Amino acid sequence: MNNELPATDPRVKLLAAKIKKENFKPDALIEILHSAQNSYGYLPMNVLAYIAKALHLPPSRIYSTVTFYHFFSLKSKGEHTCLVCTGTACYVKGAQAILNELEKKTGLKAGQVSADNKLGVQVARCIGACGLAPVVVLDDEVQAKVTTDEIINKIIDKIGTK
Amino acid sequence: MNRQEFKDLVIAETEKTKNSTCKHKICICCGAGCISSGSEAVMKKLQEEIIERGLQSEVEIIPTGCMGPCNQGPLMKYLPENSIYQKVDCSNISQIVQSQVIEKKPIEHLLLFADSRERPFSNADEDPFFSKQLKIVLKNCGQLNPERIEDYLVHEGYRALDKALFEMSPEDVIAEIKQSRMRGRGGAGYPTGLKWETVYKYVNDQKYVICNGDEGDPGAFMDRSVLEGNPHRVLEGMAIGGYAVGASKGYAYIRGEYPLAIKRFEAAIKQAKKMGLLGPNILGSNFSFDVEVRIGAGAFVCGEETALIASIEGKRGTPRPRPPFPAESGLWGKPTLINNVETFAGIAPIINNGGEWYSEIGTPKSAGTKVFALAGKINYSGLIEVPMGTSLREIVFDIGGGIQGGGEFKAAQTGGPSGGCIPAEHLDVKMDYEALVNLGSIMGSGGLIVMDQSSDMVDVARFFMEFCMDESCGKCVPCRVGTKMMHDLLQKICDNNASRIDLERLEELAVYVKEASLCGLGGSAPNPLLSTLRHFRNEYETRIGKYEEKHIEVPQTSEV
Amino acid sequence: MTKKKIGTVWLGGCSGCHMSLLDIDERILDVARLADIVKCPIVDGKEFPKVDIALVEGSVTSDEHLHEILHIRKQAKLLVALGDCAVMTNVTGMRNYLQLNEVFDTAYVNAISNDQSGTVPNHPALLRLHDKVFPLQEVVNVDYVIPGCPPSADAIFYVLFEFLNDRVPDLNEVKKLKYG
Amino acid sequence: MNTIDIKINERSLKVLPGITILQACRDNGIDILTMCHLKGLSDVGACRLCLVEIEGINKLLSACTTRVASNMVIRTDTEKIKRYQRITTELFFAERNHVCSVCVANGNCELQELGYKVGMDHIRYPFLFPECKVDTSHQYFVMDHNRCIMCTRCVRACSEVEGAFNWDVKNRGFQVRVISDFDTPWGESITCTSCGKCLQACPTGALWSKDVVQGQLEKHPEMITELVEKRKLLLT
Repeated sequence: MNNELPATDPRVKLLAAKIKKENFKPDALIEILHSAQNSYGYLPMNVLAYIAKALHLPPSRIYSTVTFYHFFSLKSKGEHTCLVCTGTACYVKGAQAILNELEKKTGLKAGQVSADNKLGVQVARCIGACGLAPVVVLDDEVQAKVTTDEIINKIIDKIGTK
Repeated sequence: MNRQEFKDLVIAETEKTKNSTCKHKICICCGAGCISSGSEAVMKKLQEEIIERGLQSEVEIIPTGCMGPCNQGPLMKYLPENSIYQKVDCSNISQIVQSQVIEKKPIEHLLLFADSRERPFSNADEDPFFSKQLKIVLKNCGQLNPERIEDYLVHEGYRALDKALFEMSPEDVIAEIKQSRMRGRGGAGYPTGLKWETVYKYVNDQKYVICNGDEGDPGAFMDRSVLEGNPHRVLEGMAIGGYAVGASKGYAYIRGEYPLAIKRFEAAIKQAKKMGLLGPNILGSNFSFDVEVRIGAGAFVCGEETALIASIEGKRGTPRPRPPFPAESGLWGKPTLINNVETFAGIAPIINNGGEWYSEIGTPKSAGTKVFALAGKINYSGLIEVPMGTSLREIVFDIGGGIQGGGEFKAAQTGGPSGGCIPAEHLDVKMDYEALVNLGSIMGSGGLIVMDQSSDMVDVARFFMEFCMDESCGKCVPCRVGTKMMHDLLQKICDNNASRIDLERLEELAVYVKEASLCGLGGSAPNPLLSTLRHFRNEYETRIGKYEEKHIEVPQTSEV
Repeated sequence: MTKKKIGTVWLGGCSGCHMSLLDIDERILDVARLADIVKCPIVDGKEFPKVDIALVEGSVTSDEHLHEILHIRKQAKLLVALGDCAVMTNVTGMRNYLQLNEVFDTAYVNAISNDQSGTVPNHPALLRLHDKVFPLQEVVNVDYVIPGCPPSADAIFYVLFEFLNDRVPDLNEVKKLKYG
Repeated sequence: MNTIDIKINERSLKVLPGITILQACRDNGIDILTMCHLKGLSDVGACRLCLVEIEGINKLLSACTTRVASNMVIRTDTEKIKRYQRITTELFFAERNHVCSVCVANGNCELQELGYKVGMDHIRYPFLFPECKVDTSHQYFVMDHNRCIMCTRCVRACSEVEGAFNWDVKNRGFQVRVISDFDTPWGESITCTSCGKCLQACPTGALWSKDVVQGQLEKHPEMITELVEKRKLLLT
């Protein structure tokens, strides 16, 4: 397997520094995964292999932990992300309809990324902004009390085309 | 910093505030809700405006935590008059400064709830939204800058820790908490004092304190607001807990979905350490206590204490059977005290004012106040804190301003996916732990979603079941397979494709999953289903009736 | 006392359960004293007649099966699901986690054949397979089940004999439960 | 040694303090159903078959993880427990694709045995029919996820007895699956020692050796127990 991480990659340095900061403790696995995902946008397999080696953790343990938590993704989430909150308050205020419409317009189901990797559609189980329901998060920016048209327009602004 | 230095500092800071030339204070809500509504831009604009008018020495601008009515954000509070402006926009800043600061006249049409109340209140405390509330946990949330420890010190900050460390023994602290009759605010309502005492009694050279900030209930955001609005209060509560039970290390487990809360809490730890309010030999005493933040990674089940412990240990967040309880064998097998954010935030006031004071608030069985996250089809949604025993009607109609669009109240959902629905005929229920359990719901962490006649209760049950199905950790059979089966059956009912036998099976499964599951997630997953069955059975019957009409000639499947 | 009537039928199954039924050997005489077998796959009869006991082998895999089982349910006083396919779909259900067209393609298009024609048969006279295979109890009310692939002749005889003597059999009690 | 008094199903018993209720039952010939328990491995309380009623406790507790306490009054045979055992068994069968007739473990399967013990003649819940892989990449062994009941005995045997940590569990909810390494094919695992302990620990036909055919599989889970017992000799 020739998928070792290039040591010159700044992200690798960042990861190495984080692991060192956590004293190579296996119980810091989740913190380290958070940090890796922040710099890579997702968790590529070779990054997981690198972490396994550094923390002396079995690969299966790392994989099982990664797949347990919603936050971690093994696949690229797309350059731009559109996350629809489907928490209770948003549900009551019609989040499902927004999601359906969005899925129809983009042709992407929740969890999918467009073929050109430009846009990814996701859902969240409450981001805790219930007073502003329904809520959509576009690239880490919370859009309050949204309508589908607003979101579609903002997405078009971001990725240029439909 | 030793005790004397701490006291001097508090006095100095208090003096500084008192002697400040700033006669006007403008608080801008910088809770996550208002930030999403644009409060940061508003603050920037306000700062520019103040500089432009040369009022820097007269007006102090304070970025604060959540003020409550999040739906009306961005919110801006003018002190000392206590006028709150809603939906503040960069374009009306200049007008507000001119009128409120210079001419001392509130601008009525911009005040809180101006668009829905006949006459808005220029002193927000007189508005029923606030006047019916009693703020203990949230007391300083909308007043102080959560990123400055000095602000907290001025507001009685760390005084309770100081008192506990130097004037009370751990037994005294526990006795005080027991006397307060406070119950855990995480949902189950276990008496806090009793829990502390249990951890205290286990002899071990290493014990831990964990603050559960994995607020996973969709529809609940009180922990977020407390962590964002007053992180030091939580930290102080944890330190007092550590002192009482004999722990030297604490972990705050905060949801990854709350980056602002994490940032502010981490900053608070840093500040407290710098001042010697955390770390070795706090304030010169023998007590050492350190806190570390652990970031959750998106798993509802991690709100369950044993799952949370597994997660802090860096593993899959799967619960394990209790007993042994974490008080005996928790984090890394050591005695561990786990309390919710809101619980820890309520500790300092109890130590400062005495357990008796606290025990007199609320109902005989549930003392104190409870923070609710009010949302759904309601006019004024947001974060509120009321004494236990406040009726649902007061919360929905007096505080929440009634149903949005003049609709009809149908049900209030409490306790999120672990709770149930309270129908209109129980609007007068006095909200406390027992009353809600009697109605087939639970207090939970305090999410309160109001539904009007447009809500379909079978679909609501399906919605929550889908949540539990997705969030089940997959370890035990009843929850893993049972929630999936129940969800499929509910879907079938929603599609008018279910027979009476399906409904019977669903009910049997619900009781089974409730009783046989390993942890609280499975144990409470059927609650929304059972409570809607109890209060809105007719909606299920209607759908079954529709199926039976279609299949009149086909014999029904039945028990073999 | 009038003799009871027994009917047997074979839906989506392999006929193995009927083989096992034949394996009750000379005990069929005991059955014959109490009942007439008025319908079974080897006795020609256009329609499933009114019976006291219907033994149904196999699962519901097609529109024809569905039609038939609904009819049998009306005709039979007592409907007994015979064998694992009828009770839990068994081998016939192994296509349930695949798409129906994948199954057809595997069987007719991609399989090695003499004529290499590679088409899925599509004649109006052929039965139309459902997307999913169902065990009997998901379609109709089933009164008794005899699991097993096939159920043992002993189990089948035991159940029949008890019913014919107006007793309720209990396979569990007599340790005759068996799957596979 | 000191013993404590407990009562199980009306029988008064003297047992050693600190043992589990399950151990107390088995020591005294009281039958108790289990699936995820395997003596020698740690207990996880996941299958919920060993639930018991204890007087004064309003919850059902798993016998494998709950320790006896003096004067405990335990019931293992109430109608409710029996009903729940049957539901659990049915859910096991409905969850994956258990086709006994073509399974290597037919006739030698703990799940089948369980079905007979609880008197399950059919399954009242709709089958889920999930699409499951059969991993045949290993030189000697096969992992058939269709037959897996997620008892995790293989995972624990691999980590606790062999120390290889080849197996773990991915995902959550009903989508959990046992995985090898990074969900890599078993044959490509860099941690598996091909010791075969997981095969012995597995109660069903999910893990088996390629040299057996339908209905011919033999399992010896007690082998795991013995290994663990013999390990203790090293400490004496």
